[in-house]
Amino acid sequence: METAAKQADLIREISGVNPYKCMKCGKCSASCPSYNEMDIKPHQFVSYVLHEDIESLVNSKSIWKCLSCFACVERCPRDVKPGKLIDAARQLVVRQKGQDFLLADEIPELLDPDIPQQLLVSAFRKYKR
Amino acid sequence: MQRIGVFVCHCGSNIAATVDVKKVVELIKLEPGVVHAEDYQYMCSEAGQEKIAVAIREKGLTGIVVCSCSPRMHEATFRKAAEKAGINPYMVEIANIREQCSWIHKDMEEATKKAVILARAAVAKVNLNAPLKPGESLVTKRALVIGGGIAGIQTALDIADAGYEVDIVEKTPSIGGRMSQLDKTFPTLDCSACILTPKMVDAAAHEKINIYTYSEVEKVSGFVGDFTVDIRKKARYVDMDKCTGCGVCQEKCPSKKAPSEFNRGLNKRSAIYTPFAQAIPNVPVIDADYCVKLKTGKCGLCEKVCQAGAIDYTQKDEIITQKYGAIVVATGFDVIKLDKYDEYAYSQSKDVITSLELERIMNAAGPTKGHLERLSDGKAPKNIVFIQCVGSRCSDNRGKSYCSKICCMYTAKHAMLIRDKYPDVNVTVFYIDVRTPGKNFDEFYRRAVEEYGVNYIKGQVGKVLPQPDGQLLVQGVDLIDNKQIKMEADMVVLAAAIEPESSVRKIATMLTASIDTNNFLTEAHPKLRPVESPTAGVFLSGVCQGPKDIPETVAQAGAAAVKVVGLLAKDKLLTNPCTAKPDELLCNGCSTCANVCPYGAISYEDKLINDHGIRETRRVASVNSALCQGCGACTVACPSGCMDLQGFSNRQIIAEVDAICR
Amino acid sequence: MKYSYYSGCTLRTKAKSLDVYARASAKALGFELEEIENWQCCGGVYPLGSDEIATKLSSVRALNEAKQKGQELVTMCSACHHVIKRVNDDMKNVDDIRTRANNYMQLDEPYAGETTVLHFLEVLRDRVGFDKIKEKVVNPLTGKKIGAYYGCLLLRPSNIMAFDNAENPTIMEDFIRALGAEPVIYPYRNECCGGHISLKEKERAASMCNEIVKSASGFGADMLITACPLCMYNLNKNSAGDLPVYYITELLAEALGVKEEVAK
Amino acid sequence: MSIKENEEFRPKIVAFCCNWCSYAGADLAGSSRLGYPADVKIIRVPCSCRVNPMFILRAFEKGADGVIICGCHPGDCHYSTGNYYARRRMTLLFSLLDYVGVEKGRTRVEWVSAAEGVKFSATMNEFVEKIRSLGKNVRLEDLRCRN
Repeated sequence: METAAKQADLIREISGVNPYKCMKCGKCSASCPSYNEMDIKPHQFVSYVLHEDIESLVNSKSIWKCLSCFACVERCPRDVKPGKLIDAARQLVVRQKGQDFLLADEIPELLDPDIPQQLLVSAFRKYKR
Repeated sequence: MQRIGVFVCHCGSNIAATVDVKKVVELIKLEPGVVHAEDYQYMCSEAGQEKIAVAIREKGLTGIVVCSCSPRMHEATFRKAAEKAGINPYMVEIANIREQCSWIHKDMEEATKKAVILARAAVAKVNLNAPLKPGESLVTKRALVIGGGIAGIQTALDIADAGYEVDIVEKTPSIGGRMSQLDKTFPTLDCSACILTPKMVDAAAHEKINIYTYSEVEKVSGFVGDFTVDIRKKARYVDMDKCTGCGVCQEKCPSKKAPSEFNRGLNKRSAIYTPFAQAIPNVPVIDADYCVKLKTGKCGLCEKVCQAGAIDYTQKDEIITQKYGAIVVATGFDVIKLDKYDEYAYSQSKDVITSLELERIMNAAGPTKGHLERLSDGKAPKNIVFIQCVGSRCSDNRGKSYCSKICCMYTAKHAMLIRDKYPDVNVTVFYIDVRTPGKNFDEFYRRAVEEYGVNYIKGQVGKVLPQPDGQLLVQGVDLIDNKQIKMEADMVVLAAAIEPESSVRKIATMLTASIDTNNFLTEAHPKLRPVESPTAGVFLSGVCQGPKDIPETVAQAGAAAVKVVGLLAKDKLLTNPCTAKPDELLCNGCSTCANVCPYGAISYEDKLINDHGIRETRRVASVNSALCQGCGACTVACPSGCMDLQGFSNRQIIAEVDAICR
Repeated sequence: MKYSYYSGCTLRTKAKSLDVYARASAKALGFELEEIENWQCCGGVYPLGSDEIATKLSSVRALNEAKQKGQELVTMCSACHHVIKRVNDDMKNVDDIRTRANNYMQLDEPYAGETTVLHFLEVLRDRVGFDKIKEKVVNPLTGKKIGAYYGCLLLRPSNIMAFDNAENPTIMEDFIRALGAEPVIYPYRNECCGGHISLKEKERAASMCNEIVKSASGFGADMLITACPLCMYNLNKNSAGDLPVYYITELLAEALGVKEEVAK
Repeated sequence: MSIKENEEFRPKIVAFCCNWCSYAGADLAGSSRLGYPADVKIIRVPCSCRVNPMFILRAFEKGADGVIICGCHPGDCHYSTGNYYARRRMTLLFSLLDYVGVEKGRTRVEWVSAAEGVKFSATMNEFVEKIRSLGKNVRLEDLRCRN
């Protein structure tokens, strides 16, 4: 495991987000449809990155709960766009072997005959490497 | 050869901490023409200036270079000091080693090297300086105030009380401005009209004040002390001298579909109208876009009912040309358009309103006669949500980067007034920060919380979702409880950002006054000259310079007035001697320079020229130094290179270039 | 008028009707959708990471092929549109991504975002014109009250998608009006249907879809339309099923009188 | 030129700033402590239209590696139209300079208002970076001027 500072840098780099621009208004969390599912809330992602607590972020369930609906990206008044941070934290996880949120074994029972390919493709992208 | 003295300022540690001033002194002594160099803690202090005077006397200096802060700070100071000590003030040049050196560089060696180069450039320039003598121009003892809101009214009153003539130009039919639209004012809850109307009346009654309403500034020329301004007096279609202000025409007018500007479009007004009951002047105007008579030729009802015979459908716009010594911009503000904030459903629901609209709803003369009710169905609201910072403090491309300053306070005011008058209404305020720096401001806000039970929630609203039953579902966040909130409201009030009135850009361009990226007018110095524009003779009053509340606006209005009075009290002004000057021997009379001159300062005359013994009459350029502002456009345009700018001559600038590239 | 057309994986299988009605309607409106050869799946979600290049390449291939043909690239599925439009923006404006993607691709001439990406609805609005469509309607859907469901991907982020006002869009409503029906405006039309989470978290998708349907029917809609197969699936599978959901193209084909032809 | 030499290359850059907007913008950059390389030296002129093409040629002749002219934003000129003259003159001059081998990147016109300290500093950083990447200017320099 790299140092926390390095990981924070990596998240900033992957996401392209400058967390220093945040003014802590909370509009991201006010807009988030997955807010209640998340243990670390969208606005907290920004301050966790600032405080370089990446450990908590990669272990949070929030990274699997984000829908990538871009409501926080659209409405952020400071151009911080926390959704990109959440996705970057998820990337850090799926890029490590064996960290998939979706296991091949569990797929068959999740399927039904009407599932569009698009759903499977998207879910693979979001949950697996 | 000049005898130049160089004075290097430490500016306390501002310069000396990054620039090795002793080294600068030591190296600059080696420059040609430099006969004296020294450093001192504060060159601008009296002791510092005395050092310059002593050196001038003892070393017979003919030119001075001061290495210090920006010439925009202290050039005038050092010129005065030199003049007092007996040399021409234009023999002084400044090397800016603070703003453009010590403050932006960290490495001492590098900064010192640069400081020496800047000093050398200044020395090279002074070597070629020539004494200049400013001309004189007369001051027109009359001021123009653009904008008739509280800022403009106060400025005009203060100037007029000092005994000078003032004209107010206001583009709407009445003076009063935004303040006249407010119901109550913070932090004392005074009725806005009660404190504004007497001032409006004073202004109208003042023998030194002349008010042009329904008028706009169309053209400005000239310069400090001597501006010439064209004012367009728009056709009112009502004779101001005959009208008695009885109001019958407005009652009888059959066209009542125009949105009322005064009530922010929340209700309608007639085509012939005065914006509000206390309007000054109390003379209506006819809105040509809605008047049936002006559009179709039929109707004419107002003319028939007017007993004074004041209606005149044939009136035309009129241009008034007037001379002024000083101009004050007091154009004020408007709230931003909310089309980029549709997540708050402003355009989708009538019950989502701006604070200024709430101001009209709360006002007894407003569209609901002061009853707090929903605009959609007229029902009394039970739950009201206020959303702060709508479009303020946004660094995305949707809103404004600045804090609008007044919203925290007016929202506390609204919340308090509603809770006071309607104790069963729940009021919730979503805020990012509550900013209350001002006398009795924080106490005011705390009263809203502690005595009136207003529910302040730290957090923003993400979206307002109108429901089929007419309720508004407000989805926000409480950052203290760390909870997402969904609450129903009957009304949502948006604290929309304020921005400079849209016409200000046009006015600033006419005045050649600088304007920032947010369309606020720039002040000559952000701290020390906050009511003056960098353009001489142009002054700033009110929100056109930056967001302000009423007390601040009134204070600035007074300050601007003092500056105007200080200017008008002078009979004559010294003109800038850095004007263009042709070399008649080289001029071939081609007129190129006259064509590029924005001031019409260049004319041609037939003159007897002695060209190395050959005497002949030639057509040569002649610069009127009273008109020339010294931009230098002509100097570059001149094909024969005969035109030069005094104080910034070709040779001087080239000497600077050479010194920098050496 | 010919456009390059990127149908995407779902339109060849589960969402065939979205595709065939689009082609039939295009024909009736006088333009042709020419499917690009050898297209590859866009991946369904736009790879947000600034260092992800490989996952963006299938879009670049499609974009480059349209460029070669000198055609505008038309998409239909919201997800494909979102991915391809954003990758195109990256290729145009992000130096690093452009350079690295081109290093992979080894094209004769580097691709730098030259292609214009249009969603089918944008073709209808900006190229054909809703007025023209109105003229061509033979079976106006008079009396139908239709709620447009936009979802997320077409609208956000609006600075890149530039599709419509992300918070108060009008394109689908104008489309509905052009077909002779009455649009129903409801605030959940740009809320998320749950997207990919319906694979693992059915109940959440269900609660989100039910909110959408409840709001639309509360405002009087008797059907919903969408451009996205996944939204379609979620709204059908995971809501109480109070409102029928149609693809935009099916209604278009019906109004233009070409639906029967397709059925044959 | 080796990489090491390139790192040590400190260009000579002349910036002409109009008194009303850009010079004030530079002052604001200074009072806001927004740094830029010491390679930039500012010459104050009343207006960008005072900048004679001759001055720019002279700068290159004397060994400057880049020249930048800053004025008020279009429409905001203190003298109404000066910056328009500057823009037209410099467009012509820069293409001529490009033709004789002084790359376009070595010359620039930028509008900076009195309120844009941030922009002034950013512009200067960018410009210096550009000149550093271009290296020493070898065209037009009068070799007799070399020390």
